[in-house]
Amino acid sequence: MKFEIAKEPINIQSVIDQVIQREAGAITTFIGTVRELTHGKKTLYLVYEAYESMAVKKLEQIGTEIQERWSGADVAITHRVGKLDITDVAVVIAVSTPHRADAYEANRYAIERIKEIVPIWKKEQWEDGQEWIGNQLETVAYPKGEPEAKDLDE
Amino acid sequence: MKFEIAKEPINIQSVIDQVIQREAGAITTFIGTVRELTHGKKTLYLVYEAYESMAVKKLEQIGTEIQERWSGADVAITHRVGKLDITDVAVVIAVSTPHRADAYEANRYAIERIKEIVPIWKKEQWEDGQEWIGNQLETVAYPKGEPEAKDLDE
Amino acid sequence: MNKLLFFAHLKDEAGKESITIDAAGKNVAELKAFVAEQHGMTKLDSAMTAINEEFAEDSDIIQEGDTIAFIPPVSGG
Amino acid sequence: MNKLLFFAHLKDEAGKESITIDAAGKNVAELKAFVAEQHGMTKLDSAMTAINEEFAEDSDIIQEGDTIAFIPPVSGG
Repeated sequence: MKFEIAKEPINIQSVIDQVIQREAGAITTFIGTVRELTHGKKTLYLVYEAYESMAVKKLEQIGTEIQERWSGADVAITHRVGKLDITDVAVVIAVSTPHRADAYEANRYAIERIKEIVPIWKKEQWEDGQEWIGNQLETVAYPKGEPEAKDLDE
Repeated sequence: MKFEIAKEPINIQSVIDQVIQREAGAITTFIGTVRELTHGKKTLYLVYEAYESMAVKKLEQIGTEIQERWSGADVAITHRVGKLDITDVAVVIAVSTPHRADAYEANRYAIERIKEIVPIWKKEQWEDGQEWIGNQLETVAYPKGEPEAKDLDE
Repeated sequence: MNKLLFFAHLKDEAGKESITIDAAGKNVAELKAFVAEQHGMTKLDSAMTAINEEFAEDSDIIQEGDTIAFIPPVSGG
Repeated sequence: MNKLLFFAHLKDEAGKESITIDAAGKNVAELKAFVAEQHGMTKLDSAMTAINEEFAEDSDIIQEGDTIAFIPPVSGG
């Protein structure tokens, strides 16, 4: 499956394999990993949760958007859910295109869109507590009906 | 080895493994593959040749340049040489950074620098001939796909 | 009837993943206000709403059988 | 003595990967002109030159024992 929510560790090569095409000269991958320190605060582990059926649809939508914007692009995305330790892989995005500039741009577009429209949430576990990330802006409803860039975590 | 010229197929995961770090939230990879069509012309296969010892030094230099420009970046690059078929992987660049924007930018920097300073050359084999690529600035390529009398050593 | 789904901190606040109520005829804004009051949920305002897995507007009307999900700001990736 | 290395189309033109000559005292430009004439090589002009695996300038002087490589425009990646 090109767009998938996974409960087990992601096989990066399998994601890449899905975008191999004879017309492509470039494949980019983005691998999101669990970072230990954010703003100096130590993360012990993360828990990701997804609205799985909708998340898959939204990943597919991102794939369609990319193919509309970047001619000849092929896209595969797997996002993991569950408990992830430091350096574990949370998401793999693979994009192939005929020329390399497009492969970078389209890949970057995919991760930004994931952070906007795909119903996946992470809970950070620190030494002194835990929190669902993404809910810091509780006064912000979505005037456009969808999250905008300024609503998002970096 | 983080910077390598390989004679056998590249294991992408092994290149990625070399840049995993607890401080990184993002890993990008660029995978250069052999494309069948360029400007409508069909490539049968490529042959890559390197000045191997210098190529490794220049890959290392690119890694150093990236670490100077992008704080916390880690870099690994493997370039393959020899005969490569369509969809075969010619180069894998993996870059890890704390934040994702840097991982894309630093990776893009690496491939552009490879195309500037690393002594590696590719020869394209078409149905009707072959040519070393990169000498387009010469007045004499092999317009008929084969060396003509005037092109031959005397 | 309509199934209502809660995720992330909304699930924690609701104390459950889902509830089933009859929401047909209400628009999204009305449903949110209703659920917030009936279930003591304080953080629905910042959530988006999906009807049958597509993002919905405050003015969209719930139909019989629709599945409604309250989507806090997402943080995947 | 000095080893001179040829790559890609320069290797094809030279018909060999390397030659050994005494180039000490010549600068890079002089060496290129010498090799072009002595070995009938027509495409050295567009090549860069490396001395001991570092790119060199036309004015750099070859030392005894240096390895010289003629580097056509690269096309890796």
